Amino acid sequence: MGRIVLKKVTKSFGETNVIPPLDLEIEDGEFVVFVGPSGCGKSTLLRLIAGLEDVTSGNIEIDGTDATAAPPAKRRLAMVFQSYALYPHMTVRKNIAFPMKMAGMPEDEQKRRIDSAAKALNLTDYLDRRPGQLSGGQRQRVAIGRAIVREPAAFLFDEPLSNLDAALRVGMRLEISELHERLATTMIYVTHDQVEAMTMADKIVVLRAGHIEQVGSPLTLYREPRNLFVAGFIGSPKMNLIEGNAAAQHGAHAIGIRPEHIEVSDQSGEWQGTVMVSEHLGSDTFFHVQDTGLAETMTVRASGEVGFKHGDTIFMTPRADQLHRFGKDGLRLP
Amino acid sequence: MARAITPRQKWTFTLVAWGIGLLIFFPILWTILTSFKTEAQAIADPPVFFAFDWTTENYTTVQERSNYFHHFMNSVIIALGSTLIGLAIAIPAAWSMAFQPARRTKDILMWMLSTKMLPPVGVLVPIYLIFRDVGLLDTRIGLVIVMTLINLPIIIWMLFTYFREIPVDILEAARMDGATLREEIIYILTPMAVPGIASTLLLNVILAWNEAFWTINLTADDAAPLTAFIASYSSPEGLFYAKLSAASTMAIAPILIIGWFSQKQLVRGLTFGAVK
Amino acid sequence: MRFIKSLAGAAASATLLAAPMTLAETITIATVNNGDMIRMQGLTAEFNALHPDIEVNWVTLEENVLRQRVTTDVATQGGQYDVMTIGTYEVPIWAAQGWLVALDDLPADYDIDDLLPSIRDGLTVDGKLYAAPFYGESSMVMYRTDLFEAAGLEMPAAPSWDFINEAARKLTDKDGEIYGICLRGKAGWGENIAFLTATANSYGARWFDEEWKPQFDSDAWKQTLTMYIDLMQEAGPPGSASNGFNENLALFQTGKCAMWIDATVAASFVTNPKDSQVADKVGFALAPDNGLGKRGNWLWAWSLGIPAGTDSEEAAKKFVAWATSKAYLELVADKEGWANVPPGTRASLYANPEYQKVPFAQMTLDSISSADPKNPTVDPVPYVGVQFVAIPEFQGIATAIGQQFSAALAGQITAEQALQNAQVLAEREMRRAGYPK
Amino acid sequence: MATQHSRAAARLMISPAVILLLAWMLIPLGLTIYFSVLRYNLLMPGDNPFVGLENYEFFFTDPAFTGAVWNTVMLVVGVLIITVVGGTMLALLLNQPMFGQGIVRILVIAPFFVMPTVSALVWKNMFMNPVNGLFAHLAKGLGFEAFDFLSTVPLLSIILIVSWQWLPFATLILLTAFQSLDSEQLEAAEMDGATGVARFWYIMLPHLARAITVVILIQTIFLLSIFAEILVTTSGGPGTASTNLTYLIYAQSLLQFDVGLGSAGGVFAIILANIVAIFLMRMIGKNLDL
Repeated sequence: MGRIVLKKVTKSFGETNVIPPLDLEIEDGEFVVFVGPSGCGKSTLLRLIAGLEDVTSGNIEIDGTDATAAPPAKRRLAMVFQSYALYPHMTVRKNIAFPMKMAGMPEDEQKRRIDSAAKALNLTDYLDRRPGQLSGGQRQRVAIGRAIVREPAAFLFDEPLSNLDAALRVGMRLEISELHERLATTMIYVTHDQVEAMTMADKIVVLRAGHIEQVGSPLTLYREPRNLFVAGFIGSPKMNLIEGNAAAQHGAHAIGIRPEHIEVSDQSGEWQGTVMVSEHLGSDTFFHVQDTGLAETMTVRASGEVGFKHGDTIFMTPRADQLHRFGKDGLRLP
Repeated sequence: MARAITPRQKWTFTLVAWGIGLLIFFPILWTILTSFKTEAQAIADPPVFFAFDWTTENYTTVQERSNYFHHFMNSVIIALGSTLIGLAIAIPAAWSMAFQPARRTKDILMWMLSTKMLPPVGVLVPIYLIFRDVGLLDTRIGLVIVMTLINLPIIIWMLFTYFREIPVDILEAARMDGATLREEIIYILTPMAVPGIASTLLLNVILAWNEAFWTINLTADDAAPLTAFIASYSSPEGLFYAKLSAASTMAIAPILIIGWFSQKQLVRGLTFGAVK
Repeated sequence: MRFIKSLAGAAASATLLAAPMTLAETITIATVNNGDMIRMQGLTAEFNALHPDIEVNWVTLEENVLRQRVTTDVATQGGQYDVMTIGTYEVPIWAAQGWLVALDDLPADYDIDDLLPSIRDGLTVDGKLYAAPFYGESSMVMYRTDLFEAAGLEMPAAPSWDFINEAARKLTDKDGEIYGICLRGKAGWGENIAFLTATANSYGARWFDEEWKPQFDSDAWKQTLTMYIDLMQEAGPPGSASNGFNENLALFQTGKCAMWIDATVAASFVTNPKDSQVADKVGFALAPDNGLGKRGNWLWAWSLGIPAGTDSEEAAKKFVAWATSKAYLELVADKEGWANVPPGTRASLYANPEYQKVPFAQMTLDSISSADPKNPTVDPVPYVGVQFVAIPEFQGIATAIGQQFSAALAGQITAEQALQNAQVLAEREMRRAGYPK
Repeated sequence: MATQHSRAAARLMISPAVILLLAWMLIPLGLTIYFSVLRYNLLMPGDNPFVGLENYEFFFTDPAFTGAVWNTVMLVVGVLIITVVGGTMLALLLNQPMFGQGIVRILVIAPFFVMPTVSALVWKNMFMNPVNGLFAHLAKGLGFEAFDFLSTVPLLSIILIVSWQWLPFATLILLTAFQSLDSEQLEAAEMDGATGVARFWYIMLPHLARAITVVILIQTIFLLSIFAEILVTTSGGPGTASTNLTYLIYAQSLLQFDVGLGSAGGVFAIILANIVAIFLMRMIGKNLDL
């Protein structure tokens, strides 16, 4: 349960067209991540699905029925907000119980679900606290708990991890992934962080200015970015994009090569440049290289043992099978 | 500021502040003291501060002349009634303006506030005639209506500023959780805004309690609140300072006590969200 | 309309907003906050003993507020009051408008013929009494016998303004906080205008000539106002521009005034040892004259009237009859002594040997008798009234002019300017009102 | 959060307030405008004939008119200056560490709770009365002549009384504003070499701007229609020295019972109030980012 279909959905605020006609199918049980730079319309899209905003035109179907005009409460969706949106005047227990109370669920059933959700989320000891007394991660879990107990058709996450610190974020990422494995419920997850998208998604939807740039599994997007935008957006550090002669040699308007697909040497190579900064992460080292005559800065990833210093000359050779070629229109060339 | 100050500075501040505080409070203190004096002591020169024969006879005299509790109850009913009805009307309105702002929202708010600037004397006669025709003269319900209307803009504005501080996410969460609009307002918005609502309530009770133009002009006796009670002391009858003081003390004491006890909420209420 | 009101009442009681339910008939009485009225209020229980089925509600207000409230109510038929305290100014005007219930069926023992003729005339329109006088008053001089003695002065029974001027200056001791004379200075047609109009009469001034032309540019007014302001500046208390009857009463009672020219009704208060520090040192004299045959005393009666359209007419009449009856006088005498009965309404009171012992009784009667509302001043006038002009426009004009005179007393403008302004104001208002009619 | 649903709900929920206030404004306003073109005196019942703008002519040529406008402005501006300046200084003082701060705050806030009529009565009789008032006693005790406040400086006296009532309001709001000032800002300014005065002027005062705006807005709303204090203390006098517009209209419509004239005055006052309102709203709009 939880198949969501968007048909020719558009959204305008006054004169501003935020989402041009857009079609999207989300299969039952899928973990879909909407990713894109800020202002790309991904949150708006999520809110359209949630029913918090009206679509300007088009249809939204949930499980085969047209939900375009249904109020949020009737769509059987649960949402986890960026700010957690916990009710500050209620205890954790009451926060989690609230949707069930609104649905008029019997008390004992409510209690059963609260207990099981609390157990699953490690919240049992905090049930009688107020949100203000919890840490950020705990609040996040309460928000998730509140979403789980409804047993919704789909979960909607609106940048749920952006208010957490880096370490917590990694932990919560895992928890959400595990949750998805366990519940096998459709999840739609909005983020601007492509690492989250890559690690969690079954399917990634890359958005730019309301347009879908590409839909596909994380590895498809990584390996075969449909256009320059996706190529530049997915992957960390970013793909090196080169125009001009070097590209023309490969019969393309632009070529892209990921930092990890470049061999380095202090002797010889296809390209040559000067190391400006080297970032040692221990396992890996990133070199930011200038004066290559190709792009302003190239990023190269090498193993931790390779040691170049500021000012050293570095030689680079791209792996031919990992070279991405793009045409004048920005689209990938076969 | 974090820097420590010397005890000497602290004592200086204490003395100056207490001096000014007592000076500002003095008229009230003096009124209360005078209310326990005899009329002759009340005008004694040089004035006596504490060394007089304390008497409660003024209070007895005042009570004999007009039934204090009747007027007191009227004040309570009018002040509380108008504030509660005002809140019931203002909460939905403030919700609309805070969470569904439209292009005209700001103008509507400003317009509402500007109705507060209409000079009451300019419209007394029309209102009087209307009240006469619908039989609302000298009724508590009539005064509750007028007080509600004249304070409504302030109530709405104050609530609006509080509501705007509430993250809209939380209301959306409630909506996602299946709450209807009514449930959203009752279970989520109102409890979250309790401090703001409390201070709005307080300020408006004070304003309604002290309103003296409409309350005097639209009542005779049945619905006359304490402002009318005090009006019969507004010119002297022979020696009257002590009696005036007693009546004044009786009129202001309830609201003074309430005000003091709820100072914190009130301060918040008075700031109109201008001060974070 | 009452029906709607009771309906509203019923609806209100459902929402806890209604007044306590009462089975008795309720009448609401509007009164002034002066001593005699407050005493009447204190005697409510006595009335209830006679009429247990009538509940009495009191609305006691300061004079200006009272006047505004009752006038608004009666003119709009608001119906908030069943008995109103009004004066000789309002009664003829209101009766002519049909706003008052005629009191032509008072019980026989009320003895309407016992009312003092000048008072009764003022409350009668077309042969019908429209309000019952609660107390009547003229004005007279009250003075401190001890101070006069100490200064070697003797107050004549009928003093002239020259004497008053001289004595006042002589008696003034500003360091000792004794002021030669206290007079009304507070703006208001019932306050300074009442005093100054009566005084102007003794100087031969009038408000309007027979063509209704305002006369404030006359010499007589100039003399009056100049005399008044000079006198008050040299021998009056500070702040006299805001002193009305009640303020002056307080000053006199605390021994700050050597003389006070004001309502005869004040006599009982200044001689009451309970309130007055000078109770046993007060003498009385007629209001002063200026040798022109008119004295500067007024005539007024605070009276109880019943607005037309009240739904408790019978109960209201019962109350009015009770409060202005002979029995009421006896009741007050019984409780508070003869000196404290409301004066100036009944001939029988002044014939009562007990009352004749009261020091100010005869002087009050003489003062009242000497006032003539139909011929208030030396020259003929088109209006009735000693210290007022019984036309509806008077209140407005007099209020504005009262402010001018008060400003002159406070030293903000000169007497000439005040009179000039008064003339302009009066001409303006009379033009607006369409006089001469 | 804007669906058709919620927008419709919003319109529905704001409508009672809007309708009530609209009725409260339009019905009396309509009647007032209607009365203002009639010759309508309560004391002279009759057919109240239509007289066009005659009432306005009489209102604007009333000798007290110019003075009343001036007094209205003086009253509002005078009280605003005293309360804002006094309130700022008092708030600055109360923000310092001291013993019994809570009690001092209670003392300072008290006048705000006092009924205007009561405070006017108390000030007039027990303090400013030139014979028995406390100020008179004080002056005499020091060997001076008693000063007659209400007849010598009536408007100033009223300004003082009203300021006493509103000073607590200004102080409290400004105090809260001071307390919310980030102390690091002040420390940074101190590091930058700013003196005490400079810190007040460049750091504290700008921080207070919003609070001061609120004080000005709210007080102006109430000060424009100051009435009880004048009625009780001076009745607009001596002369018309302390008559403001509200009192002038009161005198015309309820002392002279000239409803027509009073209504013309009412219409003028309403227009004036709206001009002030628009002006204030502009200011608020800027400082309160509504």
